[in-house]
Amino acid sequence: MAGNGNHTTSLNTYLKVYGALLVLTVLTVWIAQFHFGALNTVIAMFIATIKVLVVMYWFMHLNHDTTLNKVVIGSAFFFVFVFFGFIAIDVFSRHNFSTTELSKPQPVQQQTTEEAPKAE
Amino acid sequence: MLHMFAFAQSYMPIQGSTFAKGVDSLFDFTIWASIISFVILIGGLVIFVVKYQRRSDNDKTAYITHNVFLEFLWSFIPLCIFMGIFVWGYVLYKDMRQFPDNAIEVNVMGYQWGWTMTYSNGKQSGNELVVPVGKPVVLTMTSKDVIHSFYVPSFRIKQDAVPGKRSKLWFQSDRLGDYEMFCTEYCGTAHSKMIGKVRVVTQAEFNEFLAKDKSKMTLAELGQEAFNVKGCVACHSVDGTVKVGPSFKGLWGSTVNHSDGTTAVFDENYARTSILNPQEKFVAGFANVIMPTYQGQVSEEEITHLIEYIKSLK
Amino acid sequence: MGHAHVEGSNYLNHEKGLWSWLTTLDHKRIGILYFISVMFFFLIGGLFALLIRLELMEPGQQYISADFYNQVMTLHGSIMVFMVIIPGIPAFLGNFFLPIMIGAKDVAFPKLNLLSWYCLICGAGIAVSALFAGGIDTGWTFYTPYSIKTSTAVIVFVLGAFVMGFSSILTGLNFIATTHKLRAPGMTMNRMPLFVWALYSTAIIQVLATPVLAITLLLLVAERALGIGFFDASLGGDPVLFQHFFWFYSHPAVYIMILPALGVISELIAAFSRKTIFGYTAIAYSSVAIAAVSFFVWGHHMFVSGQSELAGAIFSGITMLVGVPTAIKLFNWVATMYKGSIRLDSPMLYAIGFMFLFTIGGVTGVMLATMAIDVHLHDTYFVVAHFHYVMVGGTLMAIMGGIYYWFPKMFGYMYSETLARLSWVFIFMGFNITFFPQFILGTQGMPRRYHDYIPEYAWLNKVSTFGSWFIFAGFVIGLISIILAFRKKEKAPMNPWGAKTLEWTIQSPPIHDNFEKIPTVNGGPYEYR
Amino acid sequence: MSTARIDEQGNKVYMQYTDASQQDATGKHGVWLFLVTEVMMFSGLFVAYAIFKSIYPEIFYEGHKFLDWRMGALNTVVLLSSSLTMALSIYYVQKGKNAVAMGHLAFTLLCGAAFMVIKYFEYTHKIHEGLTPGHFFTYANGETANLALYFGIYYCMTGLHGIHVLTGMALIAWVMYRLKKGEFSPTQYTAVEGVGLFWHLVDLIWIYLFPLLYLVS
Repeated sequence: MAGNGNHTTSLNTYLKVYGALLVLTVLTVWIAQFHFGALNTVIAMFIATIKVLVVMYWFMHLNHDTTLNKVVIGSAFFFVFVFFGFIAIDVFSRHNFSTTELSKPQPVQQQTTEEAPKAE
Repeated sequence: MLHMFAFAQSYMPIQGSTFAKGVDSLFDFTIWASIISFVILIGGLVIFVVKYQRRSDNDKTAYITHNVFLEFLWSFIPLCIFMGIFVWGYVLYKDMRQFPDNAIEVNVMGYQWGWTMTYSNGKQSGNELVVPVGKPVVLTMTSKDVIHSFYVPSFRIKQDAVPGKRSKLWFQSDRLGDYEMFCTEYCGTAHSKMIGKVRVVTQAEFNEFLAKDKSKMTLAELGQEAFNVKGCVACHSVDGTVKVGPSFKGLWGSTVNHSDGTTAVFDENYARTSILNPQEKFVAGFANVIMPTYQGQVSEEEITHLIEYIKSLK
Repeated sequence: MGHAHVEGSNYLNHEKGLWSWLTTLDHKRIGILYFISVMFFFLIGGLFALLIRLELMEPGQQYISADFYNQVMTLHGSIMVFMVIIPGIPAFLGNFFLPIMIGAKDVAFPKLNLLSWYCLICGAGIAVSALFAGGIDTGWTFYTPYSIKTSTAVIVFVLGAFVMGFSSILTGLNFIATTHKLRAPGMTMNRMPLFVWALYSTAIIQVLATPVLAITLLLLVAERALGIGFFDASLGGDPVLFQHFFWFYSHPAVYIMILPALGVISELIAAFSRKTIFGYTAIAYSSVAIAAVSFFVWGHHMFVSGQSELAGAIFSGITMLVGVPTAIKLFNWVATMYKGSIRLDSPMLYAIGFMFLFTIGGVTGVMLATMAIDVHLHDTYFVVAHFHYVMVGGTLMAIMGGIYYWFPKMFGYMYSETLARLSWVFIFMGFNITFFPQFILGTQGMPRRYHDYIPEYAWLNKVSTFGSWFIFAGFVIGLISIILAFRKKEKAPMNPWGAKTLEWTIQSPPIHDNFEKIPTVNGGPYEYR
Repeated sequence: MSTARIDEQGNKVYMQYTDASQQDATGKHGVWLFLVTEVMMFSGLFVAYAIFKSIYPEIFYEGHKFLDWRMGALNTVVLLSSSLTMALSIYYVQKGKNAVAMGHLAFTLLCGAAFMVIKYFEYTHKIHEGLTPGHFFTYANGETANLALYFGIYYCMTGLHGIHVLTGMALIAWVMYRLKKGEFSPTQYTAVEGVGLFWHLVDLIWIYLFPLLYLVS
């Protein structure tokens, strides 16, 4: 038939994917309350990337799509990474993280109570 | 003609700093590498154009599509030459970023449209950097408003003065004399007027310059120093030429006519108001020139010094 | 397939009236619309260039004040970059010939193609309206914090550039979709003409890099309007971050400007040497390689702007890599001419002029990529000479060569050969007189964007101004040669140069649907046996 | 104008395409290329976020306390469900059940509206507290010096994302209008799929935005 990608994803695959996304969202929120320092952002990004890949693969039908479209969207994310990477090489190698005179805050080290994630 | 390109010194500014020799020899190498590759490429082109002129419209031409060895040659050799130039360039650049410890510290403040140098003992000089010969000098630079760039062609050094950031630059000059100094980062109306001098003097003269405390200077001399340090020099000239604002030559006691038709005699009070509140009256022809107010930046003594200095400019 | 084709009808007389032009979806007509608008903007930008050179003839202030000079310098830069040289070859010659060269009836999305032209015109309109709202004096790079503090109409001009950015994105998007999906049967990727390869690589850059300019300009507007403090040091931001954002787009943008020109030159060298191109795959893939590596090198604009030494070394090293594919192309062209049968018609003259000037532009680029030399030469007239050698000596020579090469096909008339060659002589000679002295001025330390200079530089600046009059004369002669061609209406044969690519197999000017029947391709684009 | 013809399966095929499947594949390829430009545009904001968060971690730590993570989580669920119903609407158009597809599209539109309403409350709450962007920032007792920078990033990111949600909603309304006119059939629904891809992208961006802005630690 002339429809593009003439195989359709079944209904319950969609529902299973939706369920997985909700679970991952709860996981993101739950994991945010623990203290891993800078690692927190890395974990949050990792889970978010999994969710993004899930949405792209099933909801956006990349599973039945030509490799061309996969390469296209893959190159976008690659160049975002290049964009950040090279700026990070510059900024992190000339920025002394000890003293930033513009935002001299008194360090926020009050005792970290185990409140709801909102406090983190 | 060959001499023209033979060696960089023939057209580059005089080698004023220790970096200059290294940079010039690298520049010579790239110039000669370029000339040779240019001659090979364009020479080959000209030979083929002359040799293979079209005789008739249905000439048979050879069907050559590629030659892997040749193609490897003219990609690998340029790569090696480029990488060699890169490494050499990086090595020289590294020296420019290795700040010696026993150097003379000078703070440079760029502002719209001038430079103020502050030496270690608090002495200031405007648009003029005085340094002793043979000693390393480290400039710690920043800017009051927009990005400026401190550039001394003879020393082959340049560094941006970025607001909100301290940027450093060092050089050592082994040659007495005055060298041109420019601002190379576009910064507005008088970007091309932000020109100054770097004076390389003997150690004795340098000490005397530093020690020249204010007490023995006449009021007019103090006025001249304030004229430079406070930045008046950026827009007002002392030799009659119009820069951004009117010139100070022969101004004292003259009647000034304003853009709104009124006139006034240039005396002490007129000078004071035009320094502290320049927007009040505009000299004819300068109605759209915005002179920033110096309220709170110029003390009363400095105003008297400036007045004496203007008086001295017959 | 399509309506019956009436004898003597072509895309020009297919429909009549201004409205049919303003709402056309035919890629050929949209190419002509771009041709007229780009040439118009080029005339304005050129006049500003003459004004700059006139002012710089002697030291001191002759004709225009410093503020006015800063505005003229900014307008010359912005008009030439955003309105002439970025849309120049892709949107004019590319729009016209890409579909024909790959055997398609039109680009993939004709409506987007027309929208792209309207984006350019509306963007240019907004940008020009900035003139009446106080002008703009930030230089075409809009560096902060100056572009935040200045009182000129930066927001209006930046929004104009933002809208023009979409014109480039839509053209790029169209070309990638067309090249991938609408090729004629038998036209594999390795049988596409090299001009199509060049446009394809340019389209990749246009799609990937231009959106970053869009966000940078939006942030600049937000910075000026709301003071969000990203790029303003006093609010915690970092002016060098703006330079990173700006150059992430702008260095790939200079490859948007040069890659199509490299494509045109490959066509001209092959056609006028009547010889199959040497190293087809090398040239094709070096276009894509340049497009890819161009995203890793932007930091070589910022060696002295406060960038760290490590980042500078990485950027300088990778910039050297970009030089290699460019050198490969030049050597392959010269190898193509070996044992060819060369005819020095005006397009070929422009191609040879291109190679002469682009080589000088290229080697001076390598010098500027070297860190130690760039410290001395950054923001001096050496840089001005370098990018004019690459842009005027490169892209504009290729545009003139492309116009003369495809003029018989586009309009069906021959142009006068002598006038075209005369315009080449003037442009080539005038160009070298104008810009070679600027190399020397640069080594002597004359800074860029100076309204006035110290007397030591006076003599070379005077010579440079003489040269600029010859360039102007050259382009005027070129314009006359085209106007005369329309007046004389001397009928052009279907294939005046004996070239082998697809556009020479159809009538000139082509019919509305390009081909009566889509051809099946069974050979390469340069089969000169 | 470019003429289109109706081919044997009743699909409208434009002149430059040989058949409907080439037309649909090119259409989808074009939408993916457009999504690349969207990703590159948002990359500017994400890079600015990453750089400023690494330079001023304490500003972001203090800034995120003003954000209610529950509203953010709710918005994430709203957008995820709208993505589901969007995908289902395509599923039903493929099955030819246009009425059900119309219902799903309407639900997606509803979710978009809900998202904007929640954002509206968040914005008004902040502006009321004086946390307005840039030099309108009147919140006095911020511990860190440049709290306005965090809110500069917050407003830029969520603002630009909000504009894209509104554009997505307008596109869905346009597709619903065409669906009602019966332009789509199981063999031709590229427009629905294109708008679906755009809507999923808008959801993707929020998936990244939510942890970065709301769950800082």
